[in-house]
Amino acid sequence: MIINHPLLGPCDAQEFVYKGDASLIDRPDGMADGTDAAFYDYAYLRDNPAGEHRELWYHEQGDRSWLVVTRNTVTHEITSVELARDVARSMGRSR
Amino acid sequence: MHDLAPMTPLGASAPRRDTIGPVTITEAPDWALTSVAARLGQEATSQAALEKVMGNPAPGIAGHTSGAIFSAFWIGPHIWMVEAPYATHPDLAAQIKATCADTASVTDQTGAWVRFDLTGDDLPRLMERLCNLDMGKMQAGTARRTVIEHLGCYVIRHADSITIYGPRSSAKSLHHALVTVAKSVF
Amino acid sequence: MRLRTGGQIDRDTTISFRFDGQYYKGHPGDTLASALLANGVRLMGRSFKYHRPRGVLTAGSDEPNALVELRSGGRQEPNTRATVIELFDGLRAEPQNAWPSLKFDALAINDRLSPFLTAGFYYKTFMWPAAFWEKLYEPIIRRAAGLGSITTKPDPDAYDKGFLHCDLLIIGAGPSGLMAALTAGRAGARVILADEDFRMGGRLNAETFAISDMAGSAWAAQAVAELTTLSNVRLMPRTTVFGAFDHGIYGAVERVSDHLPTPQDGKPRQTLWRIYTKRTLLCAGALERPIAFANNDRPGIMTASALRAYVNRWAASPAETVAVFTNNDDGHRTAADLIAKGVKVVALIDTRADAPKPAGTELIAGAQVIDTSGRLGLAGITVKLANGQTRKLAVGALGVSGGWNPNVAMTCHQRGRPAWDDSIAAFIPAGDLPQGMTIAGAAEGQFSTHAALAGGATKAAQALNDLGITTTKPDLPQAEDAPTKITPFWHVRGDKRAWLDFQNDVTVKDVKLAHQEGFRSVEHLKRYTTLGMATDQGKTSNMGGLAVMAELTGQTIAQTGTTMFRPPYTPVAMGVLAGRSTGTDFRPTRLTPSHHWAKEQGAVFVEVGMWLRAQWFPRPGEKTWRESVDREVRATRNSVGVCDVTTLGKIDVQGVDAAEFLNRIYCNAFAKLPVGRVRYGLMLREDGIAYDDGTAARLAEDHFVVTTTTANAVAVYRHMEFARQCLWPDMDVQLISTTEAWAQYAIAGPNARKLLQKIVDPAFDISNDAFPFMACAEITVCNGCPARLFRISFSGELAYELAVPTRYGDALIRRIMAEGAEFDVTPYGTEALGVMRIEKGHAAGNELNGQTTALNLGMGRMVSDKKDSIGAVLSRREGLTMPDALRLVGFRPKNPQTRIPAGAHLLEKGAAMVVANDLGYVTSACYSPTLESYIAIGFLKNGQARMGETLRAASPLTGEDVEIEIVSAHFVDPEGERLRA
Amino acid sequence: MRYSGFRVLKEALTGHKGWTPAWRDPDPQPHYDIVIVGGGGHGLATAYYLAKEFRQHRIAVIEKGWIGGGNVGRNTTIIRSNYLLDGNEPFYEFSLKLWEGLEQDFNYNAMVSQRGILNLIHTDAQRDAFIRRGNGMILNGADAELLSVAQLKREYPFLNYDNARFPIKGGLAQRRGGTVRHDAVAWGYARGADSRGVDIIQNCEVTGFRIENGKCLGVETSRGFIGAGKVGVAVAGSSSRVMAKAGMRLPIESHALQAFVSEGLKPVLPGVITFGAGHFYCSQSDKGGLVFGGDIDGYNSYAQRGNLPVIEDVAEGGMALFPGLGRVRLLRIWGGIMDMSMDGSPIIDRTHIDGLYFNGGWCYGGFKATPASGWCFAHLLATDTPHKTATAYRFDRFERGYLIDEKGMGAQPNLH
Repeated sequence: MIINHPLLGPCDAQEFVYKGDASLIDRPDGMADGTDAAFYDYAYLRDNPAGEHRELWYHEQGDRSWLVVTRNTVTHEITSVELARDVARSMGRSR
Repeated sequence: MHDLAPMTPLGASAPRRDTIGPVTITEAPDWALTSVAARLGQEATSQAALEKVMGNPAPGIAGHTSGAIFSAFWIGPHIWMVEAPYATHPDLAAQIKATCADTASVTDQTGAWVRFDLTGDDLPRLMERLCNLDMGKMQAGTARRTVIEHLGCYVIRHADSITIYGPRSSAKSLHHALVTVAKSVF
Repeated sequence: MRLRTGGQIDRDTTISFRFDGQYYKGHPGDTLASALLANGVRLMGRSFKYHRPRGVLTAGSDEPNALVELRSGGRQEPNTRATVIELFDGLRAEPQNAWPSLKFDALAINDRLSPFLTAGFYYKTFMWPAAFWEKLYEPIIRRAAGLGSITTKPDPDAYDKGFLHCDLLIIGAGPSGLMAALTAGRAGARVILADEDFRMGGRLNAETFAISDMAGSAWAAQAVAELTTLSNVRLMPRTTVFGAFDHGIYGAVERVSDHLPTPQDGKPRQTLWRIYTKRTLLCAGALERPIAFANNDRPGIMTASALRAYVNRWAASPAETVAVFTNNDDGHRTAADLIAKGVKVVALIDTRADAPKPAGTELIAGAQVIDTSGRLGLAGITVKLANGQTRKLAVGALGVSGGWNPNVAMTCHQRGRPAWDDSIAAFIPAGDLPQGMTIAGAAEGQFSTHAALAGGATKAAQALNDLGITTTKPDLPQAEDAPTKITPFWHVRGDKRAWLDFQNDVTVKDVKLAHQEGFRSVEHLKRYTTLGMATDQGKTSNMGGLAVMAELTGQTIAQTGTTMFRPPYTPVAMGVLAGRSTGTDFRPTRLTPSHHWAKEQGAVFVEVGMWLRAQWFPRPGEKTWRESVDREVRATRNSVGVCDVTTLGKIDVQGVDAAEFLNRIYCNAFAKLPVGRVRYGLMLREDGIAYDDGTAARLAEDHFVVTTTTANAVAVYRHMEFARQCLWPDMDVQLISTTEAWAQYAIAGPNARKLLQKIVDPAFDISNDAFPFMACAEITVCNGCPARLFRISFSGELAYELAVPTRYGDALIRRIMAEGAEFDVTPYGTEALGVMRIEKGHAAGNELNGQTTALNLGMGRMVSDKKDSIGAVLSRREGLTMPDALRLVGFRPKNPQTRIPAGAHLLEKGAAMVVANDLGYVTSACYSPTLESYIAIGFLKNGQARMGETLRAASPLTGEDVEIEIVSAHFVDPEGERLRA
Repeated sequence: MRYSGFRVLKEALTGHKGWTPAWRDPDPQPHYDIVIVGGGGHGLATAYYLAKEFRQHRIAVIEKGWIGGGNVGRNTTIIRSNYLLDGNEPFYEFSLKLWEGLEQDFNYNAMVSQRGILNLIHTDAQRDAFIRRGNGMILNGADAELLSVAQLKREYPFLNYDNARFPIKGGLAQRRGGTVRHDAVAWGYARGADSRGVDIIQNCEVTGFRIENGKCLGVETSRGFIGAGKVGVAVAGSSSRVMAKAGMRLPIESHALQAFVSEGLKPVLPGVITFGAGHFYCSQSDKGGLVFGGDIDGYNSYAQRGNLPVIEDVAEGGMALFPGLGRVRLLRIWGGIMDMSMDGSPIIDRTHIDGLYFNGGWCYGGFKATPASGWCFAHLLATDTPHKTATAYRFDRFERGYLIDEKGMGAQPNLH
């Protein structure tokens, strides 16, 4: 596969390491009350859609950016690629 | 000056040089390397500081810029790798840290890499068997990291030569691959 | 026989080759098949199941019958198609799947037994007695099955691998492919033109009709000549594009040296190319299909186009008198070409009553071939005339044309399914094509030469237009534009066996039986009868099988469907897929800075991940590894030892938030670690399981150096980058690996400080007060060499880790050895390292196995609940915090000289060997020269409460069962006085 | 109709007129006691054991395509019970025992061939781990044997002992492991179930579940509503998609695993061999083809195909282990969809919806599990209690922390 890196352009997916659903960005607050259920959901449950899937890829053999790739799991067509850091910020994650 | 004798990545006192067909592969241990990563919110200032040291612009994305003494290439968002002759700049990191101060995180990378300089004709024919970079499209002044023989390497395209940086501990494996491929092509 | 004139062979040069023990002569330009036919050899193989005699069916890579073992020894290549083997001088090929000989094959008895060996017969029998399957039936079946054989000797040839990029990849160099390449090449686009044949031109080399005013083959040569002059066009003959993968990536194999006796020195046998292309034009042509009729499998019976190709391209005819059996006009072309070449065509049998009248031979219209004769080769055929009478004809060869199938295989590699086209009675490419692929010429069902040329030009122009490259329309040369005239006809009805899959011996009867038993879907048909599972991947057989099944179910062929075409297009050698990554080059090797020195010392090395590390350093007179390791341990504990620990991962962590970042990465607290100090850290995975451990040294307020285990260095760095970029994107933290930048040595033992004081520059005070346990500093050694010193201990001794820039690592170890001579400093390897860490009860890979928690490891209290760190929450789950959870403890054998096997399970004395009694297991074990006893550590249920108890460490697998006492895992210096000394 | 050598003989002499369809092609009834969704190996086995062992009646298996078209028809046919953890080992050993009597049990020759399976050892740490595993197998009543390099050289002389990047240091063998003719398993169970009255309904896709106040009343299908007392779902490769119709999210990701077969060869491999320092395992089919596989492609996928990097990686492993493979040609590559669970182990359990049961998350271990999976799922459906060898395969083990993580890779499916 070819992943169109937002900074570097098309790169062979072989340079990347796959992690999984982009929802892994949305880590619950470990100090919140009753956070156990949230962590179970976060760590273990997946939509696993047949179709469009937002997922995390790490450019390990490249510039070491984590990317959020929107890819169809049936056709493997990739429709958008973003820097995960920007996505995380847009989801309100900070420090 | 201390009295420890350096060893080249290929394990000798002198660098290795191989000529196969039109191509010469030269081990180049005489470079100091330092990574410069901008601190959060300091991207502009750290780049300015770096350019002050280098005396020429810092490279843009996937770029390599070279000056009289210093040159540098892009290795990630707001991260650069600076090169300078080791003989004159054994303390490159300290020198750059002095200028960048708290605007950047500076890390000595000199020992982490083995550098091979490739010169001669038909270099693309050699490279096309080593990595998936499109050498036909790759302009001089481009630096890309990619996989060569299962190793993460930087490939830098100069006007009439190519530089490959690979992990120092795998210098022997990388060199073996370069020579094997050269013999297979030429 | 070889025709007196013609053919694209070099008659001036004669080369000699051997097949089945006989020597023959041929010419450059021949294939093994054409040369054998020219020498009057029709019998070339045996079929899979019935061991029926087999000759060539085709003239290309779709050949199912003429398979041979090429070359010998490590180069022996089974199942090699004689139709694509380029003849070279001294070629040796042997028949396969025949014993004792090709002419007399004992297993031909299966042919007599065929009534019993119908499709799927083996599912219905061989069940009793149960034990007989492995013992008796299966070995017999296995010996009979299989095709060719390998010697299992290592393949002596080299293989290579590479990557190519282009705007337009053209697959197939027939008329459409060449025309497309000319169009795109002239426009300056980056073009790759690949063809599996050694001579570009495709069918043009096998046909006689003209293009403009020259022979088709001549036009092809001219086109190739022009393309050769274009620097932007890469011509790749002998190159098979075998697979279409995601996003415009294609796999191709170039046969660099297969046409030579052996590869030239340093050159590969084959090269695997990964082709990255923006657009692809499939010009793979079409494949002629046979018709099924009784005994249609005898040597000498082949597709009409193959017969034509042998005569036109190779001037070779399988016999002097031949006949042609067709259901379409193209069969007539074969007859005409053969007649023109002086081959006697006794008759042209056409299933169509209204067939056109041929010149120079008798037309038998509305007729069918209903049977054939001849033991090892065709002798005659029986024809059923339109009026129902039969007629026998004596012929040595029969060309059969059931029509042409567009070569759609590559269009289906990404779930594309072809569509049925009645006008040519064949499947043509349809939707779900691989990204960027279009099709031209016969591959899309345009069978005339004119259409092929026009299609190639137009489709190439369209493809480039998408890319913004403008092309100029070429003037198309004149070429035949005959329409396709065909009346579908699949098989001749009858009681005798009519072959559909020639290699696997699947007949019309088998398809009928499958239907009768309910195996009617295409997938069931294929799997039940093995139809289309031969080495031709069904190219010659699937269509016929489908048609028969459609007939039986009363459905149309379109409704019946088609099986999935999967990569590779033609079979690909394992060697070329592996490329250069074989033998010791399977993966790169990482060498430590002291490697060359250690080698001089005669060290024994061991693979640790990608690294090679010194395992121990034998000394003269030491007979076993244990002697060496015990000495290294004693020397270290009694004086001082040195070990290369460079392989531990090192990550440079800098930034204003570096401390807080580590505070969240590690389960234990880091925020308040003072500058100049080191702390042990335990990382958990988010699921609460222990992930990795190491140390973090604070060199400055905003600067840490983190160490990881050797095994997890890469994964931990990835994990930290994830946390930095995805979880806390606004933390000011920068990470970079420095694993290779520093050569690092552990110097351990009572005399470690004394030794170091001779190396560390005097400016730095490393006395116990100035530089206590868990101190760290940036210093200089050997008169000014920059270095880092960490007072940490894996061995439990007074110990330091000293790091210098990697290039000085070799010099430093030599200096340490020289300066340490007075203390008899001893280098130790990974074995002694392991012994000392077990003696000290430190967890390592065997304990951090991804299944254990901080609690299991006896570090439960380290998991802080005062902060949010990765893994903390899920580590508190019920199942991970049970009171009787496994705990890390130590074991001592009742008899100190009895080995405790690592991997043994723990049971009560006298308890039965059943899982219900399983109390835990031994993770790491060794002989402790310090305690002069075997010792071990491992996990025991509720272990902390069972100190002093006696249990069994049982290892039935290794035949060991040892009585052990449960003790603390800290065998040596539990209070840690030594390391603080 | 009973299959036997005699029957084959008789039919051969009478022109094979007597063979009847291996299973009927019935129309769906409006209501069944038990409906199994999924006509793959596990679904068909479940129906077979429900009818044969648990004396259940009015059972249907509904399949959206043709039976046996999923993973049971696209795997590398290996059977073994060489598992490490107590949550798994008893179950897989139960499965292996069922394999051993399967053909006589369902009167179909599935060519169960116990030619042995070998896992190679390349490091000392690997040896320690394999010894722990082998002992665990023996504690669970399975067979295990530690082989020295000398023994290996006798039994597998063609392996790379002299020129290896990661030298072979031994092996853990299970002699009772082996291979089975995969398609025949589906057909044998289908035939056996059909002959006991189970309706096998092909080309019938489940479009939804009819759930009223917490109880599942049946399934909506492309051929209309089918009522059911109990619904058991066994749809490897589609688990998340199907259960989503019941409003459930699963601890599962779907990944593509490629498998490979070579051209036919005369016998070379004695059994199943698994490389311990790379991704490659291999066996030889009765037909002569080398059947091999490696790692999953590693990204979520429902496409039954993979990409070049994994193909090359598997070939590299093959050549590193067996340098004589160089000229053996790869004939066919295909891909199957693995429902990879979050700890690498399966789920056989009730759902929170009354009358709806689930069997899935088999990762790439599904084929060898077929008989026990069918038996245990049948046990659960018939008795509403888990079979004693499958008590650990619960939905709530993730939430409560009772993980069965053979590889110790954590909640990252593509690493299991």
